[in-house]
Amino acid sequence: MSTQAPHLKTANQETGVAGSRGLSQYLVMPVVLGIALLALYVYVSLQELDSIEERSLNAARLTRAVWEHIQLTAVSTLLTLLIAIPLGILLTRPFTRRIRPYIVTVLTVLQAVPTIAILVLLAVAFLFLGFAAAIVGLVLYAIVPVLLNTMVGLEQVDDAVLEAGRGMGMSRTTVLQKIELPLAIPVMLAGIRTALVINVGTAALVTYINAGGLGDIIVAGLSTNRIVVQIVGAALTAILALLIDYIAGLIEDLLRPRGL
Amino acid sequence: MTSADSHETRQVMIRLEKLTKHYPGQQRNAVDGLDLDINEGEIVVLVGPSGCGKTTTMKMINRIIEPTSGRIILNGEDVTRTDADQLRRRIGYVIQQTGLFPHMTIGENVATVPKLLGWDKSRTDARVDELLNMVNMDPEIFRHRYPKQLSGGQQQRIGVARALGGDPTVLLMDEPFGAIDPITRDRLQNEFLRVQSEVRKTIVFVTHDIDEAIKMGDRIAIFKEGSQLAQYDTPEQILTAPADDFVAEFIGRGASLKRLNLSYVGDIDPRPWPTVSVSTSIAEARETLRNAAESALIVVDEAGRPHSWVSPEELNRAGEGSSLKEIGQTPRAIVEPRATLSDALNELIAARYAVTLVVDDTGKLQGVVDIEQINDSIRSMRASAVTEARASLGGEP
Amino acid sequence: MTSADSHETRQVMIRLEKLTKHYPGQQRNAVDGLDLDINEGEIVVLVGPSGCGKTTTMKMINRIIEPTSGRIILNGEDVTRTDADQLRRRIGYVIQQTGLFPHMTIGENVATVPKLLGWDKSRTDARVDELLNMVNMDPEIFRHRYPKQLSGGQQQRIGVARALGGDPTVLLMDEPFGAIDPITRDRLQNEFLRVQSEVRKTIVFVTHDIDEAIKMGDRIAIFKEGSQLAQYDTPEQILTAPADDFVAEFIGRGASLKRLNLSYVGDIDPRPWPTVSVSTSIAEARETLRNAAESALIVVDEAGRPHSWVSPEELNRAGEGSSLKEIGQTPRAIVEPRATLSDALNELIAARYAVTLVVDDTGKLQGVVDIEQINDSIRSMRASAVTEARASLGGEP
Amino acid sequence: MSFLEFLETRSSDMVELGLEHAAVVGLSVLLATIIGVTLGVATYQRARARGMVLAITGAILTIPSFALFILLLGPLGLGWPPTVVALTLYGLMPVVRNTITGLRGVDPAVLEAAKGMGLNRRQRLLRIELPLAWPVIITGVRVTTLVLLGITAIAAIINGPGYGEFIFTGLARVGTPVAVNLVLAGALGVMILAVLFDILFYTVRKLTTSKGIQ
Amino acid sequence: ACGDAGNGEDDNGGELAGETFTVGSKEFTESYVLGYISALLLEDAGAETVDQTGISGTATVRAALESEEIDLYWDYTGTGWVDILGNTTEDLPDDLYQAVAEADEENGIAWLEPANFENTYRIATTESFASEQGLSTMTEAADYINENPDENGLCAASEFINRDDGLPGLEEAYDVDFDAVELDLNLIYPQVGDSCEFGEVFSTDARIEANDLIVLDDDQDFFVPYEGALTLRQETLDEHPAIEELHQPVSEALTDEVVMELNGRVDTGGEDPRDVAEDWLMEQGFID
Ligand SMILES: Nc1ncnc2c1ncn2[C@@H]1O[C@H](COP(=O)(O)OP(=O)(O)OP(=O)(O)O)[C@@H](O)[C@H]1O
Ligand SMILES: Nc1ncnc2c1ncn2[C@@H]1O[C@H](COP(=O)(O)OP(=O)(O)OP(=O)(O)O)[C@@H](O)[C@H]1O
Ligand SMILES: C[N+](C)(C)CC(=O)O
Ligand SMILES: [Mg+2]
Ligand SMILES: [Mg+2]
Repeated sequence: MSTQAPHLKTANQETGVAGSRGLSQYLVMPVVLGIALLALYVYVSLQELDSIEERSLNAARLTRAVWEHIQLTAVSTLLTLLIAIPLGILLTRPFTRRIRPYIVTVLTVLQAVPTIAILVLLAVAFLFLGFAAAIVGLVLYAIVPVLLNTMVGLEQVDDAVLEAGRGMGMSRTTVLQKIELPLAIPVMLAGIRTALVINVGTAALVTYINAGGLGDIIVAGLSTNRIVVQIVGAALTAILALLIDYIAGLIEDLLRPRGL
Repeated sequence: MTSADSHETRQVMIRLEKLTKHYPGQQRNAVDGLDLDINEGEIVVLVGPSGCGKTTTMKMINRIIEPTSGRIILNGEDVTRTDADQLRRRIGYVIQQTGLFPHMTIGENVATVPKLLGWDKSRTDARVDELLNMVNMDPEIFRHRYPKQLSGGQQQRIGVARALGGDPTVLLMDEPFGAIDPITRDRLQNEFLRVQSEVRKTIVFVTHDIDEAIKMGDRIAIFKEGSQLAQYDTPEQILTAPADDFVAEFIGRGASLKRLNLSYVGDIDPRPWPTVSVSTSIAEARETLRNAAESALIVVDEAGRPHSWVSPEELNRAGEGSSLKEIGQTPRAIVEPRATLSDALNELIAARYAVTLVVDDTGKLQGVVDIEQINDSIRSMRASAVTEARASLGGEP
Repeated sequence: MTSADSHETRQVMIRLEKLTKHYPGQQRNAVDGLDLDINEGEIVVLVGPSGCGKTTTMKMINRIIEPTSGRIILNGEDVTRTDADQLRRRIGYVIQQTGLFPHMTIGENVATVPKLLGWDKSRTDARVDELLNMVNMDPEIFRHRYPKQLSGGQQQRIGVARALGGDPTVLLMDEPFGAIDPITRDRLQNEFLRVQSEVRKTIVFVTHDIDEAIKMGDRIAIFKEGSQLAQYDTPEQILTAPADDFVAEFIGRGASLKRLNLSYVGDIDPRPWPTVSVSTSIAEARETLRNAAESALIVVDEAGRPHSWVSPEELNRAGEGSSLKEIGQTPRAIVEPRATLSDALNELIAARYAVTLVVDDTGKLQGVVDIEQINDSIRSMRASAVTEARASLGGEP
Repeated sequence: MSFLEFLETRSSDMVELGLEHAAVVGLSVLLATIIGVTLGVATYQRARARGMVLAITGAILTIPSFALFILLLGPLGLGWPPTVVALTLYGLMPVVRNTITGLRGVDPAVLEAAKGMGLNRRQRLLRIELPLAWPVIITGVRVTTLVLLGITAIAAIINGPGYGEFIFTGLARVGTPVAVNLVLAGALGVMILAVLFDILFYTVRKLTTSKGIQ
Repeated sequence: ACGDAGNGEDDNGGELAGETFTVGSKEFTESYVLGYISALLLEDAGAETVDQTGISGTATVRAALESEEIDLYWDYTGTGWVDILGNTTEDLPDDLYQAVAEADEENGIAWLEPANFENTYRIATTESFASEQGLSTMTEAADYINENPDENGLCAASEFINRDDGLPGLEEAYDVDFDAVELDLNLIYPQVGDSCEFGEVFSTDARIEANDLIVLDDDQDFFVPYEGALTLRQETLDEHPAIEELHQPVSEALTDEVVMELNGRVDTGGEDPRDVAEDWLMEQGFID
């Protein structure tokens, strides 16, 4: 009888692992982020703000910055996915084998160019500024993580499974839809979530070309040497990033094939 | 090489011409100039040593592997260069490594081809249930499981069910029953043969089990290394007239015993045996036995069904007043006409007097089978096989 | 359940006590309260229907799967809670799905455990070559290939070689020969048995092939669903005295024929047959035959080796001056004492006069085997099996 | 002055800054890989730890580079030290995420075989799991390298090494003829480095990924 | 920007022989030129210098000074008051330099007497726009904007937008509403006339001229004075009072015109800031 208890424990643990993440686990992140926001609020209210700080930290301005930031991230991520995923798929098809390395290199090279340089060049050489220019900069920066992970994810799919699919007469498109993509999802999502976080972070830079976002707040804090403002801006960016990543995680849990 | 011209009336469904596959970086061709005709509606079994190129050959038929050279002709049409997807949709495929889709449930796996073909949901569901039942897996229990939650043999059966989903006319099966226990396997084989007798698909079937090859194959292609055809013929011919030592060794010891699986008790005339009815008196029975060449009598009941064996000792021991009903021993070795000679032999080697009783459908005694008859039957098969082999040899240029 | 007390002297190597596994979300236990003792130095074969829990049982022994409840005792020590890696290093494991390391060459795969054990390079290399040869794969050709470049059966053989690498004293093998052709398989089995007769490992072996179970097993455990033990006994006992209908059905038709695989010609006394020497005159031979009960003579050469069969017709047709050397037919059905009764039967059913000649190592004729003797042998086996079963029944509380 | 002429007159600067840029990125990638893979390995089997590491490394990546460089200036000063630290911190996330994803994608049958052979946790990791996850991991490292090549430019604000100097000097001269040349030269330099790193990665991936899984 | 250190080695007789100073600067042209002027002066006095010019942002370079990463850099009195000392411009003292210098003593930072130039915020517009609309003062501009509320775009950098002495104060002083287009400081010059009608500029920046911009007169005297002054840690100054002596005459010679010309040679002439500084110092006879 003495051995009975530990056995039960083993069984329970397994149920926990095999079952989907418990509700409590889904709640951890929102709660943590909520507490962080609250702490930030308390911290700011305890400070005596001078006129410069007040100007930056009023609710309307912060809401606008956050909303702009979300728009920047959302649009750039959407565009990134629209470009990178189809491209990643194309570049893993046999008929692109020859051009694959060149295209990947070109994109890689574009990705490496510092966003700040892209923004400056767009502004100076083409007088291209604002939201649209910001999106160009962000998209160029985020394509590669998504592209590379899409490609690797697709390449990793078990040959036997692909063979079975093709052997059943699925067309290449069907094999792609029904088998390759679902099985590549975990690796692809890793890239997408990386891109999302990078986008949230980089979007702070586009304040320099009149594209708004939380960068406005951070740079205002930096340029006027107001620590509170910097902290609020940076903290909001990080909280936003974690929130977006958390939502991406929820989507991943929905999309991640269950049998794996 | 023994050619297979005997079924000239049948149409050739799959013709392989000088089919060759060379894997990059390897010294030898995995398949080397293979010529093979597979008739419509037949099950052709490929057997041969591990690594001889069976899987490679199969995969070239549905162009999962592109041949290095040679042609594949399907139903008269050269498909070596046509659209591979179109081709494959006409051909079911059971892959050696099972290759279930890990992200789909069992039900979804099996429904793959029906969905591809655009069947509606109720038809698809019905088909899935039908196929799961056919491979002996309760749909209620398994439909919603994922592949990793199945045992090895269960996974393999799902692989078979999945390949049958769209009811393809041509089926390639690479060791489909390799991981399945004998009972389930036997059931699957029988189910398969039953369906096949109705719908007559063209099936290429790889197995490493020579018994399975004999049971399932209309013809067997025995390969040596590099997909060299050692013999391509009916199971009967291969067992009775192996083309060379390689084939003989491959079918292994016990070829004659295996051969018996292909002949039926109904095909031979049972030998008569001295028989008396239960109503016969003991004295009369003694008299009958005295005049018989055998050392025991079979007692049959009113309907002519075997009732017991009686030996001379038993007859002698029995008192005058006793009836045949009460003495003797119940016979155990009894077979029906549709039993194989192998079944009969199995019974007789353990049976009293080394004979098996043969009864008809109603249970009425037809006679007995003993070793002499089995021996005769084997020997005549062999003689006719040799004649046939000679004839087909003569028929070739 | 037939217990296996007959080898009381042997030490128990693996003891399973009330071993149970419940997979989350499933209604029934995959393994349900299994008790099993496996003696040191024995091969125990697990057979049973697909999905009955064989793999699960195996994996609990080396704790790849943690039991839901119950205990595993290895060599007297409760290992249910000890360090699993330590445990596993003592136990070789051949996984059902092969599970070769795809990023390592064949050589590296096989060298895994020797390297773990810190063997030096030359010893490791030698071991790898030895093992590759043992599984019938030429090291020169295969050492540097990757798993994906092998056929299914070749991969499986590498799986076996890999598990043997470190020369473990306990070996778990899950359908190790499931995808291998009969010749290679036979060779592997024999090689395995040869090695086993020298080193006496404790082996748990899963197969779905009942013939393999009979050949390889010192004992066979036949499982029903949920790892319920239907019978656990020696192959002889299982074949001759199946515990219940499930077991009888499982071993399938032809149990008697299978049983013959376990007895050897050397175990029975060959029956004498009228024999003459080649130097005997035709007239003398006719005289011998006339006095014999049989319908033909065996002619032996000076060394006593069978030379030919002569029938009365041949003797009559032969002129006075001709010698026995020139007439008659060469006998084909000849077996040595170490052949199985099954081999003998296979020969005799196809042989003239339905007898098989038995010769000794030098080829000298010892006599013949006919169906009567096989029949007797089977029947006496059955009788003793029943006695034994009864005795063991009596031995239990 | 045309761009080509400009490049010619500043060619020695181009090379010198290029070497610096490559060196600082190379060093940071190396550190990020070591730390990131370690973190990934330490956490991939536990859902909560995994989530935490990803959240933290992700949050780091969202700290604006300006802010982080300035933050590090106090304790670490100017130039190389704060640059390497900041870049290493930024580089963690792609490596960690791909390490975790790669390790979790290893075929269970293979793992089971490894377990069954008695490979202990560490041996399984080093000999089986990491090599098999390697294509995914190295993709993460590659992404990190590209991200860092870009961020390094920003390090110029604390006089960090690399082409950022060109870009920021250019930015400071915007509205003058030399500005575009400077920014372009900086961008071009980084692009050339990206190509070189890519070739390096291609080679490294080829050499370090077993032929059995390519 | 890759000026080499230690040019003064041959002049062993200098007062600062054997000393080493790390010279910093902000990231814009003027700051570089001033930084090199200081460096060359120190070298001429026998010291060795380490070049850390081009640090971005006031906060950064100031932090570098406090953490002893650099020993000196040029800053501006207005910047010191608002940015560094955290004041606003509502309570602007009369003598800004004095106030800043005194207040910063607490932080251990010394401000040398400011130079003779001022680099202050100004609002500029394109020459063509100014002449078309007849704008030359801020008041005129404010009137124009109030008549044409759509043409109120002002390109400005974050710092300007957020400072009391920047946009908010300006709007109040002239009673006008600008629509701020937030850009990097450097992007403003070419953008005026495109993304915005007006732009925030630094008064000594040569790019005003280069981009055909015209500075509007601050007729209400709204902008705070931004006199350039060398800042360094008090202890450095105490150890090496020579630094102050070396800079005093040079500071006097640095007038608005001089500074604007030096900036122009770098920005539009494409010359190296160190060369420009050296040329000027030699020409003026401050070094040889
Ligand atoms: N991960 C799992 N989750 C749920 N059920 C499982 C899981 N693994 C196995 N099972 C079920 O447990 C039972 C026993 O499986 P096991 O693999 O032990 O069978 P087996 O005897 O090895 O069969 P086979 O001969 O087909 O390999 C099966 O019914 C199977 O469906
Ligand atoms: N990708 C490959 N690269 C190189 N050689 C290969 C490759 N695939 C198979 N081979 C070799 O080709 C030969 C034929 O392989 P194939 O898989 O067709 O054999 P098989 O007859 O199906 O064997 P099994 O019964 O073991 O499944 C084998 O010797 C094998 O080693
Ligand atoms: C040059 N200004 C004084 C306008 C801003 C600065 O401190 O950089
Ligand atoms: Mg195969
Ligand atoms: Mg199993």
